[in-house]
Amino acid sequence: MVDAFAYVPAIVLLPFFSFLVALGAGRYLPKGGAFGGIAATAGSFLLSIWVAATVAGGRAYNETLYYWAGEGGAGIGPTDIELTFGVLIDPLSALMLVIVTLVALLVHVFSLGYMNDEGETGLPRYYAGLGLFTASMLGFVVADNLLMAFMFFELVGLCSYLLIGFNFREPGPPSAAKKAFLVTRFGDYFFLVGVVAVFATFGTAQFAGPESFPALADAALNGSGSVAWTPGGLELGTWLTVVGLLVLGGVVGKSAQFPLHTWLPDAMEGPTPVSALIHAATMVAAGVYLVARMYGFYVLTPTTMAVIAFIGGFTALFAATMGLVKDELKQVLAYSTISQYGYMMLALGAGGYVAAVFHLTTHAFFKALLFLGAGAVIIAMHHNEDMWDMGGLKSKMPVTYYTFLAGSLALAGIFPFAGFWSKDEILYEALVHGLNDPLLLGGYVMGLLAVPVTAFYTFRMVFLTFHGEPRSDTARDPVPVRWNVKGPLTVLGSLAVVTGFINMVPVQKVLGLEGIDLLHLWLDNHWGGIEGLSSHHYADIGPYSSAYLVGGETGTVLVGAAVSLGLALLGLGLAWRLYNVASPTEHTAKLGGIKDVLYNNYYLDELQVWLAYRTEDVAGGANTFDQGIIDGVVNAVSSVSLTGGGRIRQLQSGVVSQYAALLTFGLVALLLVLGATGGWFL
Amino acid sequence: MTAVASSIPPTWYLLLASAVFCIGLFGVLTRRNVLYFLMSVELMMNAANINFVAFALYYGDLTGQVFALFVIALAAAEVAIGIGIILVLYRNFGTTDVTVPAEMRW
Amino acid sequence: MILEALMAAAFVGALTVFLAPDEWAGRLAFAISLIPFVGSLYLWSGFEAGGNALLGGDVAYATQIEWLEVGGRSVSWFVGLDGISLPLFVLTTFLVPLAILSAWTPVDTRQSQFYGLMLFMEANLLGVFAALDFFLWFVFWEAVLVPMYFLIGIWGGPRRKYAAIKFFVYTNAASLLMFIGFMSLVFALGDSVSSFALPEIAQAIAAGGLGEWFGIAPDQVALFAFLAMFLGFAVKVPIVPFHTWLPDAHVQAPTPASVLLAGVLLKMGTYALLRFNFTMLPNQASMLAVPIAAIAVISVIYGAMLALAQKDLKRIVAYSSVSSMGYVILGLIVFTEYGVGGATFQMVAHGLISGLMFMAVGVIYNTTHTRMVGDMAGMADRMPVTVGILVAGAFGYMGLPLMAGFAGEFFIFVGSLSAPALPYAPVFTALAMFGIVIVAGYLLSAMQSTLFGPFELETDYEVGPAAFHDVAPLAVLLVAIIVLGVAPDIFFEMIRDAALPVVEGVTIDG
Amino acid sequence: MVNGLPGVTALLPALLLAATGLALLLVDTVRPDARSNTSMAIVGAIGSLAALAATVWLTASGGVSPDGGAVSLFADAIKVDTLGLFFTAIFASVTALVLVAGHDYFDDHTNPAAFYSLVTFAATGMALLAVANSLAVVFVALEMVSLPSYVLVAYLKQNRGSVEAGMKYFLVGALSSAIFLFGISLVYAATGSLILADIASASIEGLTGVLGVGIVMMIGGVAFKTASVPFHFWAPEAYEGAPAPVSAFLSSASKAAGFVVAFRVFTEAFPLEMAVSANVDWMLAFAILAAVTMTLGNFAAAVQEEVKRMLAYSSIGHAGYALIGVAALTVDGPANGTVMGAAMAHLLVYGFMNTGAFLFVAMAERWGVGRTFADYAGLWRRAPVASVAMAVFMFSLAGLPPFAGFFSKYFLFQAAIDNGFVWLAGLGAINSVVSLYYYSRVVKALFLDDPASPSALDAIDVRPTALYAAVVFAAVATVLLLPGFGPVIETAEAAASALF
Repeated sequence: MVDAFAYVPAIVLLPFFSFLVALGAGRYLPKGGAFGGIAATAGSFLLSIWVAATVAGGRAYNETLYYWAGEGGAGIGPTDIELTFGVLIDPLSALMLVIVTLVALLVHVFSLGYMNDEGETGLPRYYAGLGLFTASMLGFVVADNLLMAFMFFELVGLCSYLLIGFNFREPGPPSAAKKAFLVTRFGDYFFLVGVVAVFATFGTAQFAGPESFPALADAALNGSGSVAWTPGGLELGTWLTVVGLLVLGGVVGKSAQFPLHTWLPDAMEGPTPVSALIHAATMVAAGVYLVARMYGFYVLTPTTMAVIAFIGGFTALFAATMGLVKDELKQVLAYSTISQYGYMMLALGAGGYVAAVFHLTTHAFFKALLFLGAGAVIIAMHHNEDMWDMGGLKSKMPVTYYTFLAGSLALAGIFPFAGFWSKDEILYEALVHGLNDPLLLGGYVMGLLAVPVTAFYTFRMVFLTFHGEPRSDTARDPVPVRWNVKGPLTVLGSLAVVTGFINMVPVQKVLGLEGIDLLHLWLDNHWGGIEGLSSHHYADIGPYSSAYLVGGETGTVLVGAAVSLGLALLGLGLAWRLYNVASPTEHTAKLGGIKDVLYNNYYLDELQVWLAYRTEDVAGGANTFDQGIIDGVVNAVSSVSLTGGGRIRQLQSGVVSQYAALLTFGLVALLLVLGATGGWFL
Repeated sequence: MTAVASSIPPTWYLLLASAVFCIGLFGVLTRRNVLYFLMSVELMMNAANINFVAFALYYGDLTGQVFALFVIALAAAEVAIGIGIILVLYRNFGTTDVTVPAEMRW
Repeated sequence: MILEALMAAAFVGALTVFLAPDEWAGRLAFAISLIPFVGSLYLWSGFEAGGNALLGGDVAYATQIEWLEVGGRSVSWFVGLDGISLPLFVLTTFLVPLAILSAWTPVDTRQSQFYGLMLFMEANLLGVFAALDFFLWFVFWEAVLVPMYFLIGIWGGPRRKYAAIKFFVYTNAASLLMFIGFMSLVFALGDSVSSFALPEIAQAIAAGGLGEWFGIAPDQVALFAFLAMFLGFAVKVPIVPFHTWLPDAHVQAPTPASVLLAGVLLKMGTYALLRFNFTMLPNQASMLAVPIAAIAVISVIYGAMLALAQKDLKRIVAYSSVSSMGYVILGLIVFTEYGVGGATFQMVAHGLISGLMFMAVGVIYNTTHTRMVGDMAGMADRMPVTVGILVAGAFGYMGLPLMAGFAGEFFIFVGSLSAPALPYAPVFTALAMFGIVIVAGYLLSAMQSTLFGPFELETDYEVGPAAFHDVAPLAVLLVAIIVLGVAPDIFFEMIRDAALPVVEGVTIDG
Repeated sequence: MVNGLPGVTALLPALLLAATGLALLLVDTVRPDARSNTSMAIVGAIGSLAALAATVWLTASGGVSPDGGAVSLFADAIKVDTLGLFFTAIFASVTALVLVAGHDYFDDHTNPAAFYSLVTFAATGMALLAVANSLAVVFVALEMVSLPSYVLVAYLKQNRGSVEAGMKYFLVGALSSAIFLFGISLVYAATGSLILADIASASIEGLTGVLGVGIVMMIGGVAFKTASVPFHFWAPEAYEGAPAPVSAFLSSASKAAGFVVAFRVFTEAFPLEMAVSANVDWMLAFAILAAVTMTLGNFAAAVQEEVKRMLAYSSIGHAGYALIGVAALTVDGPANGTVMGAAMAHLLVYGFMNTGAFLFVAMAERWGVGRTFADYAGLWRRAPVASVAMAVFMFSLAGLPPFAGFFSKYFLFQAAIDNGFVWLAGLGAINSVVSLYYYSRVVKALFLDDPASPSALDAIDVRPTALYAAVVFAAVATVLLLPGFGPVIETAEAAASALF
């Protein structure tokens, strides 16, 4: 049979070709090359399915395909390293491939409705951007080593810049694009240092295999191996922690974790489908995926794990609170994204590898759904995003409403929607591991507190948008949306409902049913995978041990689930009370001073802007110094010489008898010098 | 005569010549009239001649004396040229003061 | 003899163009400049020399003809290429035709002279990279100044005369210092060398031929020579604090001259540093590793900060060149295969990228007649293609992966982080790497305010897209940058090969 | 080497020049009217070129002596060797250039005749000086050079500048030659001989002081001819006031004549060993002079407004460079021959580039454009060829490739470094940076600046063909001497090494 893995590069290249086509010939194609993009992503999707099937068939793939540089090994002092491109297909990447290609496909389709209805000019540019974006993300997913991952990571950043700044003729988007790239760049700086450090330390950056850097690190830590280099007598564990944190910098940037989350809400300046792509499946997911990808390295260093967990938990709560008071539809969703990725980080930090991937999956679907739904609403509202101008759309656009509702329930974590299962498992993992680890427990608490907040702002959004009386003319008579919008919504809506069932761990635990935790089995190489990349392996080398509340495992499961569900419902109920009325009003005033703080996102943007300005001041100072002092010296040298020349020429007085005198004087002086040195007159 | 000349130690000739030379130099430095300037230079040259003649005698070879004659001839030629230049100088500047023509300087 | 043929083509071409009428001087010059380019591609295709020409490796396409003898040492016409000089040779022949194309629009006076000077400069630049005899090299090295002086001084901006003379005198002063340093080195070798051929001298030094020189110990002589040469080349590179001629020269120079100035002339400095200081006196270099690395890091950060403060697009790119050259110095001083190789690769990469940037800015300037950030906005609206390429180039400058700049910088970083020859290497590397954030900062801000947003520009004419022959060179450069970024090994392979002997030359104590 | 010829054949160049001078007088007497200008120019040029040819022939054929070495004539009073021939070549070429240029320069002059004969006689004196082996001959030849020069400088009788220049040149010259003469007399007093070799071999008991004073005074005489500090004062005025071709002649040929004295007399009569053993360190004296001279010349040149006066100071600066040839010497130093040879080569190259530069100024004076830098603005529009030639001279003087001045200067420096005189080379480097500044000012004026007014250059109506020819020829020589530098430097080095 033909080997699916041989076609993995095609998965990446198809969207890339669509990028080239749209860029080169887009303006001659119908819809600016949209169909090329759709075809390409569809192709990639099918191939991904096939690849996933092959993996399910018990095979995996880890090949170096291309020597980028240093073939045969170029020296960096003691170590020889090669810089390569390769493909790593294991359950994780196979799953991610499916998710990314699917969401990308749906976004392409949706764009037909969203963009073209706008009578947008730069369509070729748009679809080229989408194509490149998808291609970069897929390249990142299949990357078999850290360097390749970093490269595509950066390309993803570039694409986000291009797409967020798509409407460059307005002042807003370019600025948002710049911010997005700069803030993530700041994170990527640490990431890059980390990559270089990995090369310097292990001489390789492979993710998988006996010679991979997680394996080497593991060996070195338990003494059965050694690393090529650690800086200045630094103890190995410490150094590995540092490396891990450095790489984490990139993750924090891309996955919009605190404190580098500020770019994401601004990124809403981009077209809504792009937001869907960025938040659901690509850019923001990339960070979390990276941690999952090199999880075997992170679990070796407890400190890093704790930091990840804490950042995650904190971000989850922190972002959720900001989502409470936003007025624009997409703003709310933006903060919900930050918050949800916080959950995933919490899971990873808490040792809940499967839980994180699970939430990544479910979130990909319901968040894409929510964004596309929002997109549909925005189409209907003539690109007005203010929820206070909406209301009552429920009856006008039922499809959108019910799908959106499904997504919201998932996001809020209401049983039995997808979000419930994944979020519940995250909290469960954090709890059972956290009982022995106070820092982790803190993360769990914050995660738990975020649950009701999430539910509240989610349904505040739903109610304000769809329920009550229309609060504007456009809301009374919205633009109808067509199949190309409804189609994707339906698909994602159904997924948002069912995805949860692929991993019903609580049910399994409670009822003792075996084999319904499909995702666990999948990620545990139950059907096949690569040695050392299984969730069990991670658990074995990981730092955590489990502890349970009353009633042992089952009891803990039930308690945890009950608590989180209860809190979710609490938030939902509050939202219902406040906003599910004919003509809802602002209740934010009740928050008093906190309201302003929340509106202004805890003044973190101001802080970063302030930092930027201070940097510019320093630069200005440097410039003055450069022009004044350094260049001043250079020019001073010349002017000094010229003045010197001016002095010298004064000798030439023009009077010949003075010449005679000077000449005689000079001769006598010469006589004296030589006489003195030669000692004649003795 | 020869006896007399040779009875005088050469050092004295040196001193004499140096004295004459210095007188000439003094004239050069102090006199502003170009003619005096010229004469002073002649004096300096003749100081050299004294040396040549004296030490020709001292060493007993004729080169010095012959050369002295050459020098005298050259000095004459120099004066001739000098006078010519002084003439055009006087035509253009109406003076023989060496310090007056100082239009070109620095 | 093929090297000679290529240089002769450029030189004779220069004379021809001088005499050609202005109407078709530009096209003629372009056509002629293609000859060296094609030729250099042929050289490249047939290149299989291994090792470093100075340290006993093969010398490809070599010719050595005795020229004259002075003081018992012979000066000869000695040219040849190795893995380090070939890429730069190709870079030169590649950039010149594009630079000539980019001159068609802006240069409208004294054209035959302009293009003649361009070709004359190319001939000398090729000589600089090909020459393997000191005096021959020095002839070309100095001769480059003359055409550049005229290019800046005649076709430059308002303060062109000041800039031209500053560039002229400053760099010449540096060369003299370098000359003295090198000569003292040669004479300290005494009778162990019988010529000024660089390979002979380099190998004599490596063999410990340095002797006492007028009572000065060999180490002192070597140290003095190293410092003198380093300072001399530092001006050319330029390294902070010897950089102030650069912004003036760049801002005043016409676009094509800027392209060659940033693209090739700066590389002369780093190339010479590699050939002389780091190849001939590796141990002095590693003795001074920490201060040199410090200067490199300062150049990176300080240059970037200066760029951040500029309002003139050309000044921004000029200062960022200072920043990029800092990386090169860092790569050289760490004495690892990736470091030195990456530095050399970065020379080529930066040559292409800065060339692209200057060209693109020039194309915009042709239509806007201003380069000030405040004076224009939303250019993307009117010149989409140019702006698109400019943006791509800017990302290349920021070190976007799969573009040449990233390859060069990444090699340098990989090579330098764990470099045994450089104490505190991780600190220096990490500091230098922060440059990639600042560079993103100023380039993105500049682009945001000039290229994007609503279109604004005070003109009395319609602002439209640029002509084909303006955009074509940009596109070609961009392609080259991407190709080099995707497949760096097409150069890096041979560079590594030539860099390895240099690395092995250093003895690391402890 | 050429057999079967009388030894006096070795003097052929000098004799040819003398004959030319007489022939010119003849032409002048036969046709006393001023229109003999052209014919005299032709005769003079032919004569000097013949002398040049003879010199080259003698050098190439290895002289007329059976052993191919030096030829001694008139009881060792004259010694024809490669050194002498090398310098004779310089004198002859410069003379030819100047005579050709003079044709156009004195085109409208009432009586150009004397100019040609005076130049030729001065050249004869130089040729003699180049081969003088006795202090007597040296002094006589020196006067043979000086006396016509005085007249030449003051040649424009109605021109106050020219006359003032002549006066100053003459007075300083007379004083200097008197000092030089007295110096000779003291040396004679101390050693009892005028033949260089005998002076070297003479025993000086207790007369060190006398000898020393004598030597220093002779240094003074040399310094005058070479326009070095402190005897340089005449130079700026003389070069500025004199007719430009004369300035070219003085600053190139006459300067070289001074150096031939320095090179031959000091190394032959007072060899390094003797100088050291007798504590008469004339190398140190020359080192001091070199340092001061190059610095003064270049820095003063940097602040001039008039091109001609700038060139005058620059020629002082170059005298400083060339003095390195007699300064950077040490007892059996590794590069004595090299450094002096490099200085000789520099003088040869300088002969072309500096003469050319002054002749360009002559052309400007002929055109009647002003004398300052500003007046030269935009000259390339009206005279592109000449301007390019001038640029060549300027860059070559500044020591930039691809012109001969590059090699001559850098070989000089490297030889000095080889002999351990890094400080001299360093000073020279600093100076040549300064010089680059003021030379490039000329180029800037010619090519970069725009004329003050569109009509500023309308003065240029005449096309002085002969001047053009001379300038272009000098430029071509300046360029070609870079690739063809080998024979020059090797001959010079050989000639110089023979002195040690």
